[in-house]
Amino acid sequence: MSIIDDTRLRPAEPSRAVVFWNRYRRNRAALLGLVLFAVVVLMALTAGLVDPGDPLRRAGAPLTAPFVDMATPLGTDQLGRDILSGLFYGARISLLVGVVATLVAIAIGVVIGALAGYFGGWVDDVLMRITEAFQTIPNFVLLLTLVAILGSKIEWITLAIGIVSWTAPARMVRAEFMSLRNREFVDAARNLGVSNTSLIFREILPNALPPIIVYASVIMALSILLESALAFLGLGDPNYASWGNMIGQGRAVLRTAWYCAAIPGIAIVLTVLSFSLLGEGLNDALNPRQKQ
Amino acid sequence: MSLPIPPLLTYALRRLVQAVPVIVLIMVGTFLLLKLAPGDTVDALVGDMGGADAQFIERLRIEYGLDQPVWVQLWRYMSKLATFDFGWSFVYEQPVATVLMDRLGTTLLLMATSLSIAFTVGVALGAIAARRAYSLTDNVISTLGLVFYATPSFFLSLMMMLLFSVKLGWLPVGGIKTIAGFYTGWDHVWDVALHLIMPTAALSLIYLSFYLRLMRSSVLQVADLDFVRTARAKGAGETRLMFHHIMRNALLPVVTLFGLQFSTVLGGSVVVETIFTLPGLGQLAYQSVIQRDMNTLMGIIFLCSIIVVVVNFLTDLLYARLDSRIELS
Amino acid sequence: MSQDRQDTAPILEIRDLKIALPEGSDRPFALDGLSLRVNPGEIVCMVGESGSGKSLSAGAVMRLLPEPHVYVADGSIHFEGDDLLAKSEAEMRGIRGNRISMIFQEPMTALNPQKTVGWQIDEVLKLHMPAKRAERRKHALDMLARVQIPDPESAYNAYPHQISGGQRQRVMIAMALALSPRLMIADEPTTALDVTTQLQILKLIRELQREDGAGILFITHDFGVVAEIADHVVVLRHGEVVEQGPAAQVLNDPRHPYTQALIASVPDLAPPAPKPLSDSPVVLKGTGLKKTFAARGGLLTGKRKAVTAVKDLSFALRRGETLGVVGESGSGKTTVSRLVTRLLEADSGAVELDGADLLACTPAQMRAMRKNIQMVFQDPMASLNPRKRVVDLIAQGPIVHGANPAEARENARELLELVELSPAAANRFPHEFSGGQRQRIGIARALALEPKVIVADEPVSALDVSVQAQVLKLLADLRDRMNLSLLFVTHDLRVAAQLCDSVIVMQKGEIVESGTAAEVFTNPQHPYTQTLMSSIPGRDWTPPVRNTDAA
Amino acid sequence: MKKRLLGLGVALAGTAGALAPQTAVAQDVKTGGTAIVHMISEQRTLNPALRASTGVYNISGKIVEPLIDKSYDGYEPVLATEWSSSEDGLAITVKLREGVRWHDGEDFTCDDVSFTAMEMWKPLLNYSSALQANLESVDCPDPHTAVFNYSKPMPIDLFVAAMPDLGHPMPKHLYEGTDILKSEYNTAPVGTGPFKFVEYERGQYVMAVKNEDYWREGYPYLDRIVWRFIKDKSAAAAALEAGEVHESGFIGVSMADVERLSNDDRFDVGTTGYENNVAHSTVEFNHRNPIMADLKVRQAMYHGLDIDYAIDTIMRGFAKPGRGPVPSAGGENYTDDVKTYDYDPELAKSMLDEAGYPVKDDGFRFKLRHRPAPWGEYTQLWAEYFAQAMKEIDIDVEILTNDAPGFLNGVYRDHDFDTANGWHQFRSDPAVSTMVWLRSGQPNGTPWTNQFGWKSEEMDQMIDDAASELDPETRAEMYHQIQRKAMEELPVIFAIEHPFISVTSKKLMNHHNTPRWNSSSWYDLWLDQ
Repeated sequence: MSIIDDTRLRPAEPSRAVVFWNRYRRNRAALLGLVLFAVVVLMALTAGLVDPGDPLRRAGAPLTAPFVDMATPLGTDQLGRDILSGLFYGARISLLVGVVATLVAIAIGVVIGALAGYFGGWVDDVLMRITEAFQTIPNFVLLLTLVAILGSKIEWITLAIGIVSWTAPARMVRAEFMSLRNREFVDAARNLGVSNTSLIFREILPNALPPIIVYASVIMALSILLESALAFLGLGDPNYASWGNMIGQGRAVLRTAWYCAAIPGIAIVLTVLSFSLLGEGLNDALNPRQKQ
Repeated sequence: MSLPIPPLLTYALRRLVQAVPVIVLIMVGTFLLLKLAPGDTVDALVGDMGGADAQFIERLRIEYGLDQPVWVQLWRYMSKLATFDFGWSFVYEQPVATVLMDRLGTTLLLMATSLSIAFTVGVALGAIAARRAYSLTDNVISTLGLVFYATPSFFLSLMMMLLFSVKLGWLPVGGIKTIAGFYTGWDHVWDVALHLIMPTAALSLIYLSFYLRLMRSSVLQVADLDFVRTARAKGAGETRLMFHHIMRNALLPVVTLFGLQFSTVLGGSVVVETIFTLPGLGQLAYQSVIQRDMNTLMGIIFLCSIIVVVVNFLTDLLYARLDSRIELS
Repeated sequence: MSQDRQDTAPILEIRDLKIALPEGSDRPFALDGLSLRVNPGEIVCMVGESGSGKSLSAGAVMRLLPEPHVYVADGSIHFEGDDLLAKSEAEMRGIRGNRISMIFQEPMTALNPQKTVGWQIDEVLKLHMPAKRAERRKHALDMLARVQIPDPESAYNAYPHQISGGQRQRVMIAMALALSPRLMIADEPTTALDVTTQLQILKLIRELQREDGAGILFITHDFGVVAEIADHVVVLRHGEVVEQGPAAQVLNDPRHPYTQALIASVPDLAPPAPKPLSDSPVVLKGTGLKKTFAARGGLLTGKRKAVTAVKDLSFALRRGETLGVVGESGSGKTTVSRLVTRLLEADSGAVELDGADLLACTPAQMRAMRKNIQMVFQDPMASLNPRKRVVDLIAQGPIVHGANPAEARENARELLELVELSPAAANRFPHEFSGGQRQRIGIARALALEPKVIVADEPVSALDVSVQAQVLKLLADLRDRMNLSLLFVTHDLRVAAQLCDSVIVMQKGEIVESGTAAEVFTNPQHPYTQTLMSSIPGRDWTPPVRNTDAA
Repeated sequence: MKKRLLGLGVALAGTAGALAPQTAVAQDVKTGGTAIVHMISEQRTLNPALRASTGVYNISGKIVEPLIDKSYDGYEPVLATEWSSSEDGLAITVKLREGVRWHDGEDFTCDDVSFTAMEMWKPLLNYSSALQANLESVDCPDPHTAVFNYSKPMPIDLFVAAMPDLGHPMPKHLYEGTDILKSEYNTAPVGTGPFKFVEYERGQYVMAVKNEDYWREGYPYLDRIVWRFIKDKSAAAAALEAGEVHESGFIGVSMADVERLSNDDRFDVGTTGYENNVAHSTVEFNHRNPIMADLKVRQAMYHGLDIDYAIDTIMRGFAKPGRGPVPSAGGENYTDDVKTYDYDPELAKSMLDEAGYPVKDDGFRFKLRHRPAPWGEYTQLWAEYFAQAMKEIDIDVEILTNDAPGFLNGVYRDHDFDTANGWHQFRSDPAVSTMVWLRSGQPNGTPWTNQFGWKSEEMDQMIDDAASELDPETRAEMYHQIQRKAMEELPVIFAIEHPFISVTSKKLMNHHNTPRWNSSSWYDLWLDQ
C-alpha cells in the first residue's frame, strides 16, 4: 500500500475502564479519596459483622472516654451507646442518605434538564421557570419546611434532600443537552430515523453523563452535610444511628466529652472530603481536557 | 464601558416582568406546601404557652382566619400580597413587614460580607493555586479549601466559638451588638464588626472553596486559550498575563456562580444565625417554619425571591460589564 | 539559488532540533532533527500534515513550549546569530513580539475577547517601545492603516467580536508587524478564512514583508498556499524533514516519494467531462426553499433579529449525479444540506424525493422516509457517537427501520470492507480511528440503509490532504458502483472540481450561478464566481502529473 | 451521686429559704449596673394577663406585678395587701395597695383589677379561663378594694395559690376600648413593677430600666435588666462563661454544661428558686390501642424503665423519681405513700408474657409508634432511652420525630401514636395543672390534657370534688387518693420529677431567694461589680 495509506487501523486501545483508571490514578489526591471512600463503604458493609447488635442499645457506662474500656474502644455517649458501633452503622445511614438523595436529585434533574435542553422553546421556558422557583427559595429553608411536613423519618429526609438538590443537575443537564443536541452525531441518529425518546436517552444522555457523574459526588457530599445539619437542629431520625444525630446530641456534652461530637464530626469531614476528592478525580479522568 | 440608562431601565423592566411568574409560582407553591404541614400556628402558639383550653384555641383560629378553606386563605393572602401587604405575624404580634425589616439589615450585612470575602479570597487563592498548579502551594490551598468545605458549618462555628470566645475571650459569643453597650458612631460600627467576625468567617470559609475550586479550574482553562498564547508571544510577563488577560475571562463563570449561590447561602445562614444568635432572616425562617408562622415565612420567601432577582440582575450587569461580547445596546 | 541562500547571514537558523514528547506519547520526539534557515526577506514554508510537528517548531523558536512536558532535547536555534536556547526568560520576553513575532491560525480566539483591538496592539508597543501614550496610539493607527483596515479609528476602539474574521487577522498582522520584527512566524494564518479573504491576507503578508525585509517562517498544510507564497519549502513528516528546497523545485519536481504523494493528492482544478445525465430521472428536487434564523439579540434589548440563511432556493438532482453546492461561510450552503434532510425545518418550499414531499410528512412518516436520504457529516470527531461501537453505529439505521439486529450487524461488517476497513474495526469505539477512517465509517453508516440520495456536508474538509484524496476517491467509486445520487456541499473549489458533475454557487443564501462543473469552472459568468475562482490559492500552479504511488 | 442529693436536698426538702445559695448577706449592697439574663426562646407577648407561661413571667414579672407573690415564708402581699373569703366561698375580697402608680403615672386602682379580671383573666388567659370560669364579676366598693364574685365556691387557698401566676392586673386606661389581643402594650408592657420596659429588639433582647417611682422605697438596686435571647444552649453556656450573661434559668444550658458549670466557682448552679415550678418527664399511652389499654402491659413497661439510670445519665442527677401527678414540691397535697415500680426487666418480661404478648419470630412482642415532644435535649434523650429500654424487654419502638405543631397534632388531635413523652409543668396547685392529665372529657385537640383515651368516672369525680373542696386538709387527702389511684392505674407514667435549674453568676446577689424567683420582680437583686 501507499506510504500515506489511511485505512490501516491503529493498534487497539486498552478498554475504557483501563484508560479511565490510568487517568484516575495519576491524581494522588483522588486516590486518597478513593481509599477513604472504600473505608466508608467497608464500614457500612461490615457494620453488622464488626459490632453485632443494635447500635442504639446501652453498651457500657455513659460517657466512657475512648481507649478506656476495650468493649467500647471509642467510648460511649450519654446513653451509654457505643460510639464505634454508631460510627459503623452511621456510615451505612450516611451513605444511604447520600446515594439515595443523589439518585433522586439526579433523576429529577436529568428528566427536567433533558426535556428543557432537548426541546427548548416553551418547554424550556416553563421548566426553567420552575427550576428558578426552586432555586430562588433558599434550599435549607425548603428542606426544613419539607421535613416539618413529612416528619423526620429517614426515608422522608432523604427524599426531601433529593427534592431540594435537583436544580443544579437540571441546569447542568440542560446545558449539556443544549450543546449536544446540535452535535452531528445526534443529527446523524435523527437522520437514521431514531425517535426523540431514543435520541434523548440513548444518544445524548450517555454523552451528557460524565459531568453529571462528577457533580453527583458534590450532591452526595452536600446531602450528607444537609442531613447532619438537620440532625443538629434536632430534626434527624432518632431510630437510626447517624453521624448527624451523634453530633447533634454530642454537642450538648462537647465541653466535657468532646469525643461524642468530634468523632462523628471527623467522620463526616473525611467522608465529604472523600467524595470531593473522588469527584475531582472523576473529573480529571472523565474530562481529560486538563492534562497532567 | 458606560451603561446607557434607557436600555438599562428597559432591561430591568424586562427582568422584572420575567420574574413575576416565578415569584407567583413560588408564593402559591409555598403557601400550599405549608398548608400540608401538620398543625398550624395556633398549635405552635398553644405549645409555647404551655397549654390552653379548647374555647381559647377555637377563638384564636377564627381570629387568625384559619377556619376558612385553604383556597379562600390563599386568595386572601395573594390579593393582599399584590398590594405588598405581607399581613400580620401572629407569632411576633407585629406586621410581617416590620418583622422582616428588623431582620433584613443583619442578614444582608452577613451575606454581603461573607459572600464578598468568600468571593475575593476564593478568587485570589484559586488564581494563585492555578498559577502554581500541582505544586505544594496548590496542594495546600486546594486541600484546605476542601477541608473547610467538608466541615459542617455548625461544627466549624462551635469550634470557633469554643476557641475564640470561651478559651481566648477575644470575640463575643453571639448577637449583633453588645447589649446595653450603647455604643454610637464608630464604636458601634466596631462593636458590630466584632460580633460579625465569627459568623462571617464560618459562612465564608465554607463557601470560599466553591469559588476557589471554580476559579482554579477556570484559570487553568483560560490559561490554555489562544489569546493567552498570543499575549505571551507579544512578550508579556506572567503577572501581566494573569491580570490583563486571564483574570477577567476566568472570572465570568465565577460571577455566574455568585448569583446562583445567593439563595443557598441564605439557607446556610439558618444554622450559623442560630448558633451565633444573629437576628437575621435565616433564623427567622427556621423559627417561622416550626411555629407555622405562615405570613412571616411567606414574607421571608417573597423577600428572598426579590433579593435573588435583584442579585441576579446585578450579576448579569456585572457579567455584561466583564464580558465585552455581551451587547448592552 | 540554493548557493545564494547559504551566503547571506540567516535571521533564523535551526540545527538538528529535537523536541521531546512526554512519556507514553506515540513517539519519543515531536521533531527529530529539524534543520532550516530563514534569510532576510525570505518566506520559508513549512508544510506537513497534522501531527508532523510543524507547530511545535514555532513554539521552540518562541521558547513557548509547554515545558517541562515538551522540551527541546537537542539541537540549536540561532536568531541573528544569538543562541535563543541560552536566553533567560526575561531576555526572551524582550525578544518576543519585538524582534520575533507570531500570527496564529484562529483570529477569533487568538485575540482577547475582553480587550479592544487598540488596547491589544498598544500592549505590544507598551511592552517594547518607550513611547508616550499618544505616540503609541498614532503608531497603532498607522499600523491598522497599513494592514488596510478601512476605518482604523473605529477599529481601534472595537472589540474583536465586532469586526470580521479577515479584519481580525489583519489586526493580528498589524500587531505582529508593529515593531518591524526581524522574524515573523505565521502558523496557518489563513486556514480559518474563506478563500477570497485568504488571498487578500496572503497578498498583504507578502507586501508588508517586502517593505520590511523581514524573514517569515510560514507554517501550512495547504500546497495551494505554498504555491502562492513560498520562496523555500520544508516538508515535514512525523517530525522529520523529508525534503526541502526552493519552492519551484519542491512543488513541480518533488524528489521524495512522500512529497510526491502529497502533491499528487492535491486535486487539480480540471473538472471531469460532464456525464450524460439528462435522461436520468430527478430523484431529489428542491423548490422555493426558505429559511430564516432568529438570532439572539443584545442582553438588554432581548429582541431577536432575523437572519435569512436561505432564500428561495431551487435545485434538481438526477440519479447518478453529483451536485456540488459551493460557497463561502455564511452562504447558506450547510443550511441547504439540513433543510433537505429535514434536520432543520424550512420556512417554506418543498423537497421532493421521488415525487413525495418530505417537508409535508408527519414526524412518523418522515422517520420512515429517512432511509432514502442519508447524510455524511463534516466533522469526523463529532458525527459518531463516542459511546457506541462501530458495528452498532453502522447497524443502528437498519435496526431502527426494522431489520433483524443480528443480520444488520453482519451487514455492518460487510460494509466495513466496502469502505476498505478491516472487519476488526467493528468492535472498536470511534476514538480509536483516524479522521479519515471515521469518515469511512460515516459513509458506511449512510450506505447501510441503501439510500437513494446521500447528502454529504463538507465530508473531507477536516481531513489532511492525502486522506482527503483517498476518501474522495472512495466516494466517487461507491457513487459509480452503486449509481448513487450525491448532494455535495463544500467550500473547497478544488474538491468540487474533482468530484461534481454540476455545481451550484451560493452567496448570502442565494444561488448566483449554476451549471455543469465544466462550465462553471472554465467559464464563470457571475462576478462573484469569478472572484471565487481567481482566489483559489495556487490556481496558477498545476500539480505535476499524478504519480502512480498516490493511493 | 453527691450533687444530686445536694441539689435536691435544697430544692425538695421544703426547707428552702435557709439554704438559699447567696452568701453575701453581710456584704454592702451596691446599686447600679445591668443584669443580663439568658432567655432560650423569644416571647410572642409580654402581657402576663394574656399568657400564662414562665417565659413571659421571666421578663414581664419585673415590669408587671401580681396581686400576690410567693416567698419561702408563704404568700407575700404585692399589689394586694390583704385577702379574705366569705363563709360560702362565693366572694373573695382583696385589699389593694395604695399609692401605687403605673409606669405612665396613672394611679393603680380597683378598676384596673376589675377590668383585667373580666376582660383578660377570665376570657383570654390560658389556664385562668378554667380557674375563673365561675367568676361572675369584680366589684369595686372603693378604689382600693376588689370583690371577686363567684357562682360556685372558690377555695381561697386555690385563689391565692393561683394569684402569683394568674393574677397580674394590667392598666385599664391603656386597654379599654381597644382590641386587647392586638394592643401594642402586649409587647411593650406598662406595669407597676420595679423596672420599666424600654425596648424589645426581636431576636435579640428585651431591655427594662429602673423605675425611679417604685412603691418599695429604695428599690430596685439595679439600673437595668437585659434579657438576651440565645436559642442555642451551647452558645448560652459560652456566653455565661464569657461573662456576657449573668443568669440562665429554666435549664437554659445543656445538662452536661449544667454539671460542668456546677464545678466552676464563678457560678451558682442549683434548683433553688423553682420550688413552684417543677416538671414531670412522662410516658403517655394511647389507650385506644388495646395493647396500651392493658394495665398489665403499662405496669410491665414501667418495670422495664431504669428510672435511676435515666436520672443519672439524662438529668445528671438533678431529679428524682416521679410519684404520680403531684410532685414532692406540691407541699401538703403530695404523698409518697403510693405504689411504685422498681426496675426489673425480668419481671417486666414475665408480666408481658402473662398479659399474652410473647416474643414473636421477629424478636419482638409488639411494636410501638412513639412520639417524643420536641422540647430539646432531655425530652429527646428520654425518648431514646425509652426506646432503648423497651427493646431490652423485647418491645420494638419506632420514634416519630416532628416539630412542635406536628407533635401536638399527632398526639392531641389526631391521636396518631401508641406512646408519647414530654415534660409537663406543675403549677403550684394540682387543680390548675396536672389534673387535666387525668380528667376525661377534654375537647379534642387541647394540648396537655387527657387525650389518651383514658376515662375513669371515679377519677373524674374525685378530681371535681377536690377542686371545690374548701378545707385544706380534706383537700390534701383527696389529692393523695388521686395520686394513689393514678399510680395504680397508670394512665400516664409520671416517670421523673425534676425542678428547673439555674446557672447564675456569683456576681449577682440576692438571687433565687423566692420559690418562683425567675418569675418574681427582682426588686432586691444587685450586682457585685
